[in-house]
Amino acid sequence: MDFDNLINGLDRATLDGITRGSIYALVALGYTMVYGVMKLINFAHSEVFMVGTWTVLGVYTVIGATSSSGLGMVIGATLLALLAAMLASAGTALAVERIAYRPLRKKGAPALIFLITGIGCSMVLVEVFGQVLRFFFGPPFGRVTVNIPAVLETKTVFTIPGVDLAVSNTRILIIVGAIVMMLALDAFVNKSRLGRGVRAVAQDPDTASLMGVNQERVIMLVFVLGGAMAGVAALLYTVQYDITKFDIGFIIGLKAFTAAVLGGIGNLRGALVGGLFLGIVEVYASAIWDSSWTNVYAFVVLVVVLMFRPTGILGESLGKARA
Amino acid sequence: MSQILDAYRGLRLGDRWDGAPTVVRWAVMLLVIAFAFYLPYLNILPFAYIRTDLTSSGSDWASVLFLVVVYMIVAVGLNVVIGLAGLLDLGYVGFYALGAYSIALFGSTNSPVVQAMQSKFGLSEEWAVPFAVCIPIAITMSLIAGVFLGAPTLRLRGDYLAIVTLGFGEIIRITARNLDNVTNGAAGITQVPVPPGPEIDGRAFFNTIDAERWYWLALTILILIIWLARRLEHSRVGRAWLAIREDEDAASVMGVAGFKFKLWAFAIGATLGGLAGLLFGSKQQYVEPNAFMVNLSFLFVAMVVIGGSGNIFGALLGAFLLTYLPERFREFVDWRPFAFGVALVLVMILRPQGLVPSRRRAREFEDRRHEAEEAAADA
Amino acid sequence: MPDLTTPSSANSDEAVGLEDTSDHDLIEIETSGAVGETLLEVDHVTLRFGGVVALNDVNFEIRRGEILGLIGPNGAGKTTCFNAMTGVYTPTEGKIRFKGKEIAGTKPHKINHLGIARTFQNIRLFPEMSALENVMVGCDARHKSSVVGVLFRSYRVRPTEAELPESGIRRSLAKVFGVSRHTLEERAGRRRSMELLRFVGIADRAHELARNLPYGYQRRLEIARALATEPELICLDEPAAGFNPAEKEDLMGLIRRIRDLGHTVLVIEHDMKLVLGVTDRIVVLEFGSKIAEGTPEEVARNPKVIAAYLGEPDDAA
Amino acid sequence: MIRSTKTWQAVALTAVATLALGACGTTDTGGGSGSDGGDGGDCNFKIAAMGALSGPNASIVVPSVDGAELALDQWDGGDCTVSLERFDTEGDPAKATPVATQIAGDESFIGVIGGAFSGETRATKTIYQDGGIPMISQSATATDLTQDDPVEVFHRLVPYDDYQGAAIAKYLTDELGATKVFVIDNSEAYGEPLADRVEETLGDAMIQRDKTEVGQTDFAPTIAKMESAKPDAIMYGGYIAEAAPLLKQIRDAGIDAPFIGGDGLYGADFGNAVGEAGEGAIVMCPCAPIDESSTFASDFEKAYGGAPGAYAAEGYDAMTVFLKGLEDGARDRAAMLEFVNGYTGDGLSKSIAFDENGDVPQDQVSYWAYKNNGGTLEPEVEVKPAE
Repeated sequence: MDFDNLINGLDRATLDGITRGSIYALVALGYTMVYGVMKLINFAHSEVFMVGTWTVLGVYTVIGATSSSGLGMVIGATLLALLAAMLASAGTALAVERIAYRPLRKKGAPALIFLITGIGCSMVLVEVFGQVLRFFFGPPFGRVTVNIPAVLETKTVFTIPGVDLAVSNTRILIIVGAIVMMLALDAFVNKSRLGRGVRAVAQDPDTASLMGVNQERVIMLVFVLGGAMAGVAALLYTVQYDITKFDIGFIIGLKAFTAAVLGGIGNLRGALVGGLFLGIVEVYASAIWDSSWTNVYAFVVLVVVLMFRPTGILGESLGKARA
Repeated sequence: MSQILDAYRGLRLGDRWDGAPTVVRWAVMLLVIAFAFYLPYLNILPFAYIRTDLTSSGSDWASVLFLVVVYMIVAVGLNVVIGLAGLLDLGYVGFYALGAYSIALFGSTNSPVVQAMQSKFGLSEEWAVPFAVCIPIAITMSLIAGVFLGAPTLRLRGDYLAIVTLGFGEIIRITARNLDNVTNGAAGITQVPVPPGPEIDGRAFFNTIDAERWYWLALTILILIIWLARRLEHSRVGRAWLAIREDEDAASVMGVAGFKFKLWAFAIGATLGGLAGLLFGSKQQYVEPNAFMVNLSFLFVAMVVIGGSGNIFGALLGAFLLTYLPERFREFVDWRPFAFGVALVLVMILRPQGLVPSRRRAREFEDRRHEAEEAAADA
Repeated sequence: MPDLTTPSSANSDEAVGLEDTSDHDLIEIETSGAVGETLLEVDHVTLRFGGVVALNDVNFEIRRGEILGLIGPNGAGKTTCFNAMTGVYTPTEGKIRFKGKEIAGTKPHKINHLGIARTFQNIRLFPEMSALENVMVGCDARHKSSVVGVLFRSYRVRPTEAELPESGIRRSLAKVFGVSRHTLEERAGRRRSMELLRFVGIADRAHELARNLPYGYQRRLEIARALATEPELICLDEPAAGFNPAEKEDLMGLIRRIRDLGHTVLVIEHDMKLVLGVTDRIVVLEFGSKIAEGTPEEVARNPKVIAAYLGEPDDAA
Repeated sequence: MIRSTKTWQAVALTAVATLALGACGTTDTGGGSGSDGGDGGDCNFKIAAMGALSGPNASIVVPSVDGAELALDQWDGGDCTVSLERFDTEGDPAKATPVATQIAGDESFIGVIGGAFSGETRATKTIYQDGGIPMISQSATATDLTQDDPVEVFHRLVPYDDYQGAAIAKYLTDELGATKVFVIDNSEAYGEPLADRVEETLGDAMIQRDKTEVGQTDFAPTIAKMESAKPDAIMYGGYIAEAAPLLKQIRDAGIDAPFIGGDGLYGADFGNAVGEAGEGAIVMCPCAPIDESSTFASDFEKAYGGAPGAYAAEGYDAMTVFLKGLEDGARDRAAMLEFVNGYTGDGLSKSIAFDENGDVPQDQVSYWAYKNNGGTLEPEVEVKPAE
């Protein structure tokens, strides 16, 4: 136990935690929105994120962006990768909905069945990158870690005076990007007509459909939105860590889901709060002890929070996101 | 495929079974059990094609059968939790690990716990807790863990329970991996004891070569457990679980102590998980934390659901298929996980009620389907 | 007013027909006190939700062996009062005592074990269980077999002569080793459940799923399930809702027969005719306060009650 | 009516299925433990290779099995017919036991190459011991396999972790002159004991130790500790999957101390995974660069379309030992075991002999530091820990 380490490096640890938590939060949005509307844990969402990271790699490879590219290329490649990742992830999420969930919904299957098809879909997606694509195209697909070119090179942009904390461009991108996307999504759900439909279905599906809200459309919408957010997370992730792997989604997905529950599943702002909280807790605890217990910290915090606030920090309900 | 299923459904085997005279039922049951015991020697065509050791890189048939039966015990236990009491437990591997670790920690001379006891009480280096004593230890440890986990979390709603139990499974694994001076850490514990038995051909009765003996042991335990589980199902306990699943508030007003029975379901599930883990660890004679990854929990849940949640025989079938098929088709090495995922999705979409649903669940499902259709028609 | 002791519909013909052969010993309950003494006491109870006063200083008692009616127009606080009595709400002020013991804050299943059972205004059966199983869940409330006892038949009891099996070997075995409590309870529970189904008149469909039963059967099944828990006080929440006049007549007969088994009955109803016809005493609520209490005749003459019910002439017919 | 139709369908289907399958006859399927082989002067044997042939760690195992197959292909065989059977375990001990039981129960197997990893070896070596079948591992390095509870059948061509740890420590202090080493491990059966041993050998030269996890990608807490510790070298005990993001984050944080890892990082995909951040990273391996004069590398490349990867030479050597045994006249497991126990000879990777625990003698082993140069690992210097 090394509390001094944490106290001396508190500023740094907090920044690290926020960086980590931002990505959790973005992925958590997908879990939380789907849960809010369908009361369903979409176990395949972690793979929606994974597909996004591969898309980023694909875009960089196709347009030939590397770390030595010029500024124009860097900006262009990053934006293009962002767009492509959002599209690919949203498309994957939609495909999962179509293939694994919609037929079950039509048959009125119990929630447990959705869980299993979700797990099945997750396995299929993992294996598509770990095996199927490798079989047809060879590397980089397969079961090994793949490097993604550091198109956006990490540079210190400014130093916070007083605490002497260096802030790099990638961190700024991650934190600002995550918060901007969150605010945009929040505004969309709370202000737009489509968003009202989402909230209506989340609050009471029967009444909503009586009021003329098309439930199927709303469900598609939340999968697309959740997928797009996972795509954003995927780009930010590759910017920070420069790698992807066929099974990379699993741990991120697990943590993001934990974050969603921590914040109050079904609640958009809860995802942000839960993600940041979880990220900070993990980094703090790892600073005091070490990283080999990370998941234990995460789950112990989850249990403790749920014992005192059984519906998470901010409580449930997408419908009450305004509160 | 579905045609065959429909045809068999047309036979109404369940109803005929209920209507058959007791003598016939006993005879059929004994035949099935006898056939199960004979399985390791199975050599009659066409049935012998189910053996897993027909190709040159196949795996030992009796060992596979053993694993199948161990997972069947797991499935019966998890079926109590998920199928009967309706609680979603995604951390079942935690109990399985606890069972395996209990026997390893107390029964192996290689375990730091036993070594500490040796030096503390001045015992010889050969000494370890006898196998027979390890069984109650393992059962108690899993039982306590089940209650310990259940008591604070069973008041949570279903989906919260899922993530909390999932976390529990991870905590068990990580703790086993990190506590080097208790569990030997990631290196694991070797020399896990086997059940005592007479020596044959200079080898212990339960050795690593004659896997069919292990299979028979596990099968006997499984049959015992099925018998006990059915007792529970057809008692006030089983009725209480059903009532809780149907309408917890109404059940509570009718005097059903919801929390108590849910905790019991959890504890029973935990015990069976621990027992299965104990068998696994003992046969393996080696226990290490990586054998208890989260994925295994998902596999367990998939067994129960694919087979038909709420029905013991469905759970057994699920456990059999999900353990056996990957072993039977070893030659497709790298494609197995992919095929597994595809199969999971397909089976569930085509037969959401599971392959052999309990009759009650099948009806429930029919009703829901009609409701869904009506709702769709309304909209 | 028709003669209430002579049931008129097909259902109760059957019920009566069965009644002759039925074994009331099985379903009669033992009571622990004398008729007429206070069983449940609502002692100046006030209940507020935020600024809303749902119950205002309500004060009455239920005496053992009586049929008490709790009436009032819609929104008068009947169901709130009822929920406070069954542990759903805790009173803001005042006490609710059952057999002299305070019950506020006790968990619903514990309250049931104390001896209070209820039915629901909107039927809440276990839809995927058969009628018989529904009632057996109620019987189980009084059973003592533990999980261990069920698994290993470990708790043995010496059976009485009547409980001994008839055939040879089993009989001798039971004499030597006793019979497990679980087996006896299961057997007794099944018989009692059948008897209760017969008592409420729906034994002909005992093995059907609760959800498939007709409405009237479901209402009766709820009553049977509540009776199965052997309550000293049974609370019926609008038992006649949705019934036609003939069915209401049957119900009145049933309620009396329930009392005859030894139960004390509380009926919440806004059908004045039914309440006036069947109850011994009536408590009238309006806007959360008690406005009258007394015998049906007294209440029927009470000007406050007449005023309260003028708004609802249909019910006060 | 409908019901009886369905009954008929079911009966008919069952009958057809039974007939169709029954028509295949009732000959013995050969199921059960094969009892052929081992009789008379017949020389008809199988050799098993057991390891992670699929899954994330396959790249460390497959080359060694390919190497063994190459040795078999190059062998003229005489009157013997030998085949190599590949058994996939995914590196999982639970999956390895049925495999081992199968091999041990089938007398036509006369030797086992493997287990490739320590965990599966630990789980299966008693099975092979019961079956009396000799094993030669090409890559299982856990110390306890031979030191704590040795079994007679187990042999290995690689030195155990203790020596590797000492070699890494020696490289750190002698070659790099490091005095403040930051040691990280992955909390796994491979990385942790290795790092323990490095720590032990380094003594005061280690400045701080940190533990991470398999599957981790964000190493911020570790980097923060590193920033305040200001190490002059970094040692990582773990695998490629985590080394890649770790290295990238170390370099991003502006820490340019040399980075060194154990043989868990030794693999053809190392360069590809770490990218530019891994330039100049050192990988220590108890595997000597293959003699330039040997045709092994070119033969291997011709047969498998790539340069010999991790432990290919050890795999080749293991197979060679068994084949020599057959040439020597070993016709059953006991004879083969005796032959292996007493074997001495020059192999591709080192000159081979086994001590009573099944280890190759220390002086035969050479450690090499490989440097990542533009994505490929190039031999840099040999390290002798025992001096």
